[in-house]
Amino acid sequence: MLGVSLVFSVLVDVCLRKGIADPAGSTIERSLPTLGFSNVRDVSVGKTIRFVIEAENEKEAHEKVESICSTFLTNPVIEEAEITIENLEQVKGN
Amino acid sequence: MLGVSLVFSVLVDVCLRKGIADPAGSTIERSLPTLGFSNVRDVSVGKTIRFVIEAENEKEAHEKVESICSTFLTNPVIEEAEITIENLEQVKGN
Amino acid sequence: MVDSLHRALGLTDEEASKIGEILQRVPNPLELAMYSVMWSEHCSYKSSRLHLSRLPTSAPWVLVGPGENAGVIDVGDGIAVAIRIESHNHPSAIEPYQGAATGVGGILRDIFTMGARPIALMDSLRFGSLDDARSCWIAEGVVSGISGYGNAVGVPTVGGEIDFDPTFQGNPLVNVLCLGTLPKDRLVLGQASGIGNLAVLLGAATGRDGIGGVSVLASAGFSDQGDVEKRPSVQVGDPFEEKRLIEACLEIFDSNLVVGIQDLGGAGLTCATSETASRGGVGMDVDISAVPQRELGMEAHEIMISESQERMLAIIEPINLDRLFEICNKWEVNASVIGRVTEGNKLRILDRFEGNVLAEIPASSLHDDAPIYDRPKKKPEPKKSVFHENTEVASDPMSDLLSLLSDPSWVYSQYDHQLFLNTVVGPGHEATVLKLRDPVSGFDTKKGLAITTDGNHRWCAENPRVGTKLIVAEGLMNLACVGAYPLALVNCLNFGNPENPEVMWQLSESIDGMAEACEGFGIPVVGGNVSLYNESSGANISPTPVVGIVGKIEELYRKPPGFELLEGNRLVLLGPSDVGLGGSLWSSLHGFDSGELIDVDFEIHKVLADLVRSLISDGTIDGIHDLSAGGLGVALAEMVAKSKFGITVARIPDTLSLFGEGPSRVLVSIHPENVNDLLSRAESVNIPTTRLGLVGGDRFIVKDLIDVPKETIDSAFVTHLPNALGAGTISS
Amino acid sequence: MTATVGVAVFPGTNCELDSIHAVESLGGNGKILWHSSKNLSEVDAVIIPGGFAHGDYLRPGAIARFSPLMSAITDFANNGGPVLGICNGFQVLTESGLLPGALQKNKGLKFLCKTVEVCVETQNSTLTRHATKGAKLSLPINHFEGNFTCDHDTLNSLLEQDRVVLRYCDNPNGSINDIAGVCNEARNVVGIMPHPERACDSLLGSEDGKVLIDSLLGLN
Ligand SMILES: Nc1ncnc2c1ncn2[C@@H]1O[C@H](COP(=O)(O)OP(=O)(O)O)[C@@H](O)[C@H]1O
Ligand SMILES: [Mg+2]
Repeated sequence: MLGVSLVFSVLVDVCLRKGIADPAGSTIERSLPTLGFSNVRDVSVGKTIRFVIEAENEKEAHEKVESICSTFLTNPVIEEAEITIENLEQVKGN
Repeated sequence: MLGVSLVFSVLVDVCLRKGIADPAGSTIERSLPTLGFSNVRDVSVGKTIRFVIEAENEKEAHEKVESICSTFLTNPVIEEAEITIENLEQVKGN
Repeated sequence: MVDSLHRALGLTDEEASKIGEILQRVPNPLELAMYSVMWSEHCSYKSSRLHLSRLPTSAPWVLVGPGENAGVIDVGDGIAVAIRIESHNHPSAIEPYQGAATGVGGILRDIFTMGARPIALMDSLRFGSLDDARSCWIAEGVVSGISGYGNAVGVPTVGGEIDFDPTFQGNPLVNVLCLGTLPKDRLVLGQASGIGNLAVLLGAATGRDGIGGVSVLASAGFSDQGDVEKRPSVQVGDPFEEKRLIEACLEIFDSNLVVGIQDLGGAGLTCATSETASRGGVGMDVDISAVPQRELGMEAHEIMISESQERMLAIIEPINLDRLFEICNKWEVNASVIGRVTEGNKLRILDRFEGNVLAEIPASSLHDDAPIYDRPKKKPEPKKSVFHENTEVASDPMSDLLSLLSDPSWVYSQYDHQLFLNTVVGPGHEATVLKLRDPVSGFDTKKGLAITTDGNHRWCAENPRVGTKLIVAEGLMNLACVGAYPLALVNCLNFGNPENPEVMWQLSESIDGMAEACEGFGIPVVGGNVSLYNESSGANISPTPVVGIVGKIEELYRKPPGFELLEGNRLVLLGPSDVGLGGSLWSSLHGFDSGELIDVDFEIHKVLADLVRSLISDGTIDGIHDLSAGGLGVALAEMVAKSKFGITVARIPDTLSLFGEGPSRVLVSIHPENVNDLLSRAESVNIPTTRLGLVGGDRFIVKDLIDVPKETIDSAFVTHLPNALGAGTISS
Repeated sequence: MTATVGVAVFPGTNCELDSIHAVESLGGNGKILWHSSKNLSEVDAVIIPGGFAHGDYLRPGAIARFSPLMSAITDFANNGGPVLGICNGFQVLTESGLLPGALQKNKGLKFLCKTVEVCVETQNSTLTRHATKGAKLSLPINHFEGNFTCDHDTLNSLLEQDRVVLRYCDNPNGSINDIAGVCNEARNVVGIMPHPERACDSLLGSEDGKVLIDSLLGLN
């Protein structure tokens, strides 16, 4: 690849969609009082995927990440993802 | 409980400690090129736990969450957590 | 809008007017919703019921036949076995992990509902071809889902099948079988009786899961807001909840606390309440407000048809309520009294006990009055690309063989298949063999249960009647190869759109084939499941009946011989040499979709199975493999891949004899000293034999056709699935 | 005298009856210990068996370790009582700090159920007293989170103190140093990923687990 490419750091924050059962969250919630922690509710568990990606520009980075997200990292039928992208530095292409 | 208590929304972002191998991250990293996604690296996978907690004040909320985190939500041998707390609203105690 | 509400719910105009006649008034939307789910194809079997009645279902050892949650048979020693198979095809197509996981959860509930402890799962899986990325994603997800749920719920997955074919692209088949054991005198049935008895809902809270089509109600006047968000209908499985539910229910049965019990599956509470009431010939009042809800503001219809997982409905006498609560507390299982058994036959849905009546329906009308359709059938035109045995094909037997090999251990190494210390022969062999132990004391009877699942869409596409006979025959022979005789069969009929006359013809033919075979072999059908509308982008799948057969081994003192070959062994083929390439694995590799399919002769097949069982029980042979998809070539290669030695065989002159498929053929590996005994025993019952060659060396040699190092065979076998689906094992 | 082995049961545990079966087939006495009970009452050894305590939600063992039973087992262990954690039991022991390190997801990111070879690395533990150092045992594994990990200092002290009990001959899950099982400093608490209770019957494929359970029972 010729030209200058940019390096982005990406955070994908994946949650279950609203209304989808969350067994992990509710199990944690149920066990908290017996561990001595009261007044905690609405526990939900999600996952994060962090990585570094190279792209020509921010727009391309976004498109790439969105496609990775919807085809591979999440199943939109049950999950929702929030994507945060940050430009890290510029690297010289070779 | 008497007195006014506050409601906080909490996000606990759990990552593997530096130096601990991340099998999930490296599996994703390995499979991305075969799916047609190049130029992705340093993939790491973490988890999030979100919940709502009641406390007298922000300081108490922080202390509670930190204690839940270190004794329960993370395993300090391999994980570390970043905590974000937000004041949601005020509720009347009964 | 209200006029066409029934249509939006999937009811035809005739069905809607029939409901009007039953109620003798206009049904309200809640009632319509309840009928629409109960009269759906999935719950009512309206297209298949007529045909299913042709299956033979009785035998002296059958305790419960089709119609209950699971079939139950008497296996002696005071022990009964409950067995059932079910599909979860459509949910698995959109969310493979959860679709498969909840499929496992559902079939488990069918088994412990009968009072049995589930001790074994089997999965029969079919996906689009391995070069299609989405099919691979589905396959990976489904296997992980079965692994994730089955392992965590603590029931071993002890066998199954996996196949790939473009016909399943976009519409995978995920069929799961479960087997449980119970003390024969503890059979529990799904019925309510005893006026004043209580209906107690056990397990998970009810959310808006699986509401799917009925969500139209929300926009059709039930809710004032016009902008009701489109709700995802995917269900998420919670194996931990199910594990506690199993333990709690079994303890409740042990304490004799229930009158009846019913799992909540398709159509949720509507089905469970109406089914228990109508089976018991009683009515029931249901208090909607007593149902624990996972989400705020759920409507009555949502509560009544939600398919939230991990729930059971127990019918108990009020006097036992405290004991029941105690056991549920111990297992941290929620229990709420949501209904009362009433006189008469009405299922009434109330906003609270003694409150407003939201719906009032004759309970049995939801089942017994469901429509039965005799849909039109039409035999399809014969296909064009008929393959003649003399057609020239540019093919190389060696590369053909290598591409037909596939080791399913990629699948089953992800499943706990050893839990409960019963698994004598696990996945990866002809049939699974489990120790038969007393379900209460754990006492080892020194007898065994054998189970197998079999399907073959290639044969059935060729000829659904003959193809179905062949899969029953194969299941029977698989059992014989581990020394077992068959006791009962369950089936899952996976077909396309029944409104298509050709699909209907396939279904009807297949059922006739199954009936013929079950009668011919004397195997009762004790349960089944029909999955229709398996189609994607307008194309129906090939007809795919899947059968599960359970059998018994009278003396289980040693492990039956497997695929393993011992050095110096002789290889002998038992059975007729008639084979064809119609519907064969080899033909599908080369893109032929027609040819000759050899029918099974029940008498020869039974005689061969008897012979095989006797060879197993007296230890005459060292290794055995029945010939199935891929024919002799694939069977030989699989045996080599599972052993330490190569082979040299002859008398296989051509592609047809190497890859042709036909019933009643078994390959055995035997010590040279025992060969004459084998040959004379076969001759005495008129079973033809062919001496093929011997075991030894490190090459795979089929004279004049193939000569390769054994490692080539081994590596083609073991790398096939990992290469396509992701290794799973560590690679540095 | 017959040894009585207490077998811990949390909601979600599933290998408890198998463990009792193995113990009893070797002449011991098996006894269920319910997670909410506060004392062990008269047991000679404890097994924390395999399964999915509390569904393995959050992390395997994370919830189980807070149970009253685990406090009692901790006291028992601190007083020198023999404790064996098998699979999920090993995870519970690391979570509760009775054993060092942690068990992560398998490197291949798949659940693995198969029989593997492990090597006995020390005879100096409550589980391997009757085994032979260097012996190879054929034992089933059955886990998703079996990839043992710890920091360098911990690894060094495990090695220096001869506390690696079993090692994989062909590492299936990526565990550090091929570790399949470790013991505590006092050598009475042992955690292993393989399932010896599944290898006590030749009809089921292997009897190599007997020597381990025998050691725990103190018989031979
Ligand atoms: N999806 C699966 N899950 C578990 N076991 C499987 C699966 N697929 C295949 N197996 C096991 O692999 C073995 C061979 O399967 P298969 O090739 O379908 O056998 P056959 O053709 O003789 O019926 C069987 O013992 C079966 O139990
Ligand atoms: Mg077969």
